[in-house]
Amino acid sequence: MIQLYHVTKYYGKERPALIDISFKVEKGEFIFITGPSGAGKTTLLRLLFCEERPDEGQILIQGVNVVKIKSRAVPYLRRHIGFVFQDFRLLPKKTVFDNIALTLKIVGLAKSNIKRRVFESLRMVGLEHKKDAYPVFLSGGEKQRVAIARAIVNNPPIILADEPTGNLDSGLSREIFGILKEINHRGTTIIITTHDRRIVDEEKRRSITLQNGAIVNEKAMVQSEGLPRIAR
Amino acid sequence: MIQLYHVTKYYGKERPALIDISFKVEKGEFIFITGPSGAGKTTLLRLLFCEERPDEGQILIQGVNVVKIKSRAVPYLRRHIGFVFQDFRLLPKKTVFDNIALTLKIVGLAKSNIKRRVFESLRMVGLEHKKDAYPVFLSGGEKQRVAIARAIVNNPPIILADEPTGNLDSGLSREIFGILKEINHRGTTIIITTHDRRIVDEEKRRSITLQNGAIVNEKAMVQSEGLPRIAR
Amino acid sequence: MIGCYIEETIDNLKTNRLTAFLAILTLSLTLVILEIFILLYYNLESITDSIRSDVKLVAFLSDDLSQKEIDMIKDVLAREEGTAGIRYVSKEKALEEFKMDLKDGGGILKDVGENPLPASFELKIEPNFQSDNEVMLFIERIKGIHGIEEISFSMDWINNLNAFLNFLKLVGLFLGSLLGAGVITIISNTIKLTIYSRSEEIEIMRLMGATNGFIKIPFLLEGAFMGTLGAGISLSLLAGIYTLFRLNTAYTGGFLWKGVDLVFLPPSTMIYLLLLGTMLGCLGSGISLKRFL
Amino acid sequence: MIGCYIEETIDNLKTNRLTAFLAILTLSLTLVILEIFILLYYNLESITDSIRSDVKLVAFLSDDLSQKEIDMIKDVLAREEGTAGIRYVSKEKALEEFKMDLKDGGGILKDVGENPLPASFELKIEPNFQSDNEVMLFIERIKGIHGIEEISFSMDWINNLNAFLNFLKLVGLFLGSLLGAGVITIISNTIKLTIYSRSEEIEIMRLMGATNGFIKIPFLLEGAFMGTLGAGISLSLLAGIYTLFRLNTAYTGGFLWKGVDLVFLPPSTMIYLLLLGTMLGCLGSGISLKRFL
Ligand SMILES: Nc1ncnc2c1ncn2[C@@H]1O[C@H](COP(=O)(O)OP(=O)(O)OP(=O)(O)O)[C@@H](O)[C@H]1O
Ligand SMILES: Nc1ncnc2c1ncn2[C@@H]1O[C@H](COP(=O)(O)OP(=O)(O)OP(=O)(O)O)[C@@H](O)[C@H]1O
Ligand SMILES: [Mg+2]
Ligand SMILES: [Mg+2]
Repeated sequence: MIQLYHVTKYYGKERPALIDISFKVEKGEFIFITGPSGAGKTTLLRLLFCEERPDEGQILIQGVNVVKIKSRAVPYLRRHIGFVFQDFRLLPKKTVFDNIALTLKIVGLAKSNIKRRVFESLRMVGLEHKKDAYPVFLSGGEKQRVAIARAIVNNPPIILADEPTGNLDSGLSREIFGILKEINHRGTTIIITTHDRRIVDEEKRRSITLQNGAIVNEKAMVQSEGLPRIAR
Repeated sequence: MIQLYHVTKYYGKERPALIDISFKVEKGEFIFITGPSGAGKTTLLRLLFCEERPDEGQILIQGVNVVKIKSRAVPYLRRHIGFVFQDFRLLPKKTVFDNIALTLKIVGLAKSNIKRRVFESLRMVGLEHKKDAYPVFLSGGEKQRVAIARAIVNNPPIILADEPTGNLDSGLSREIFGILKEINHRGTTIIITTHDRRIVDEEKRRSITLQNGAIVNEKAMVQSEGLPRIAR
Repeated sequence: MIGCYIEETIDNLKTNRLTAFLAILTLSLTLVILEIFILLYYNLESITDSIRSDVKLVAFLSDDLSQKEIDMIKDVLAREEGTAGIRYVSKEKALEEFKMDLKDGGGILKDVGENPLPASFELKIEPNFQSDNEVMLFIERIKGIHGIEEISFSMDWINNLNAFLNFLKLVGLFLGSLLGAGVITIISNTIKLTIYSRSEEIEIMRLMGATNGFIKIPFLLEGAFMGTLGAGISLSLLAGIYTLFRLNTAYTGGFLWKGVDLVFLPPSTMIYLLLLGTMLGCLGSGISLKRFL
Repeated sequence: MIGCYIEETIDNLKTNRLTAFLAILTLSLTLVILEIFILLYYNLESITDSIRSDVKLVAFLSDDLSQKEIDMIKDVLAREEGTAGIRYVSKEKALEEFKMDLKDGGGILKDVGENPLPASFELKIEPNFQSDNEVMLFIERIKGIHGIEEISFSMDWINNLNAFLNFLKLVGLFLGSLLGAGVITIISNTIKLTIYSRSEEIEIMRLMGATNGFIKIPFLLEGAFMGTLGAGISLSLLAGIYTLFRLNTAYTGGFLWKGVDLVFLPPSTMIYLLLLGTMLGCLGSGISLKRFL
């Protein structure tokens, strides 16, 4: 599903943000990427999302080498990936509803369908009552949940979530992970970054730990359905 | 130092964001405000910071009723409060250094002093090497640390920190709490909101729990230097 | 699909109504300046035309021509290319008019024995034959006609006036093109400023997987709408100014060139201006978007 | 403290250089339009003046005056208020000039026994006595002088030209004020657009405990700088246009009114325009900031 080969990324000429990263994620996997602040977690997701291009190495997503695709093709790739941004990236001048609906409008869904699916995903994150609010009027946790709702509304085959529960209390976090696990069960590949080791320990999933841009630790799924999968 | 009397705050005509909140914070205290997403934690801090005015009730800060002060006086109040915003609120077009220096420029500090103090506070949060970076080029945790550095640079008598470690790994969190505790030891009053009960449990400080805008639980300092203080 | 874009455009205009308002206002005002200029130029043209049709050429005749000869000369002159009108002035008429020109009914002209003035034909010249060169060629051509003694063409002040009007028109064309360039720049700048303030929006749309077309089209429609509306408002403003001005001048009256009335822009020009607005708006958006897409 | 503000202003201009550039460009172009207009008006004024000084009044004299009487009349006329110049035209000179007016050296005027034309004084009238009313009063005053038979004042076309020029000037004043209002609006709009895109910045500064003054002053300085620079650039553009135009017209030559040369704006007007720019920039910033502070 997703494969990285010796990926290196520099910002400027300083120390690279990612050094020689290689790993593989199978279809339907649910993996964590952890590491301290500034380790390169967000950068890694941004590479998968074609927001940045790596300086070295190759990245394959569903068999496509995204390092080499034309910029015209990028939008179509992104429609297959739901991204929960660490800083939410909600459109400030659109309501919660319109923010989520935008993803569906972009792929050209019919209006009636859009409405139904937006409500469904808002219900999942428990924010139906905020559908007409503008992002500035939401609390931190509410914004984060809107970002999650937007990422899942289009049923993408891949979800990349950058610290999706950083602003949520443990109760809500558990709920959100519940939703993500359910989506994962239906076959969606999910990659979640978090700085919180405790979540990773609790969830007992496969995890990759970054530090200063390099993989320092890789742990197979502790409680796996089949065999532990390590692909490196 | 800080006293709230029956404070109520409505946004629009819906359910209030805060209902009948009363508590007291002594000079030099270090207290937590916890509660789930949307409980009203940020709203409470915004009231103390005069970013919003309460619909009912009174708020006294250092003997001044901030509900009644003229808007001309607000800037001078704010200079006595260091605020770590949940969404960081860094100036996007200024470097890390200039973002932090701004607080000192506003109070009219001399240039040489500004430089020394900004470096000092950057060193505290471990971001000296990022002083010339612009906020968009920082990772989530780095932005948060800049926000913290900015809040403490002016040695304010009061620090209000809204989820100051939401984007930091546990190691860094502990460091930041260490810094805040040190500042607290020098006499600074500190109020921290967090959705993470574990931090509160670990720190064993006085805490106020909000839910749906009301105080549902108040816990005195578990490991107090003197007597447990409950002011309600 | 188109419906979706239009909806999006309307939404965008609503949420950014303040900026849109400022932009449209700037557009209208800028365009109205250009339009006032065009209107002035247009009126100058029509004034020049009406003045020019006053230009006359006088062919003085020998005293010894028969009526038949005179008629023949008239025929020849009338057929001449460039002749717009012809009038016969007999010797008697000439004296009469000369006396009247002297403002006291000719009382000063005492003791004139015989009438010293010759008969003449006054010729009106067609507008496109009124340049100095054309007139000279015209004179060359009719000079040889038997019976024409002398040709007078005292268009000194007309020449001066024409020179002045031509000068004004030259200034007009020169400034008009500068103005046009300025107006285009101002409008595209204004639209750029409105778009730069929305770069975040564009960035997020791209992250959501929107194609460049999906992002662009509402902006282009918005630009087109603002441009067209701006042009429309500017034309209304122009009409208002024109009416106001005409009312005021009609009241104080009489300083307009005789018989010359102010005219408004013809419908075709108005349509061109509307299209210019649409195009500028669209283009301004398109160019500004290049920075982001 | 002032140093800090200026530093801040320079910083802001640097970080927002693209918007600042667009704004300054818009400002310059808008102002140059106004300035071209002022320049035209100014030149129109000077052309009108020089044309007016050509206006002449002719006092025809009786044939039976002695040289002494003629000298006396000359004295009286020369002392008359409003006389700018006086020239004696004898009977012989009059006939000569009349013949020349007929363009063939007078060949048409055959058989003129005695010279029928009277001697006359041609009077130049001072510019501020050239209105219809003033001229009539002037004529009234000199009418009674013994020896003056008739006064002729055939200023028909001058009247027309003056009417036309007056009309142009009226149009100018009318449009000038409209243009002025338009320019002010465009400039303040442009500055508003640049400030709206920085509302986040202003909000954060307020949260940092900045007083309104601290936030405002750099913006005001920025506005003043952009306005002044814009006005400066517009004046340079105007000078460029003026030079270009003069070079071109000098080359093609001769269609300018005789003896009238194009003039540039006087230094005082330029200083006023610079100050106008500064003021508009400052005011535009100030007004836009009201929304945020
Ligand atoms: N656009 C950029 N330009 C330059 N440097 C960048 C840019 N984005 C990130 N960096 C730097 O690269 C490093 C890795 O950043 P990244 O955002 O990937 O970290 P992270 O693991 O997501 O951290 P956090 O947990 O704090 O979000 C950081 O030091 C950051 O300052
Ligand atoms: N400016 C506003 N206008 C309207 N409603 C608001 C505004 N700010 C906050 N709210 C609403 O008030 C409630 C409390 O918000 P607040 O930001 O105080 O929550 P919080 O406790 O900080 O939550 P979180 O942990 O998610 O940050 C939320 O439901 C939020 O949507
Ligand atoms: Mg990150
Ligand atoms: Mg909050």
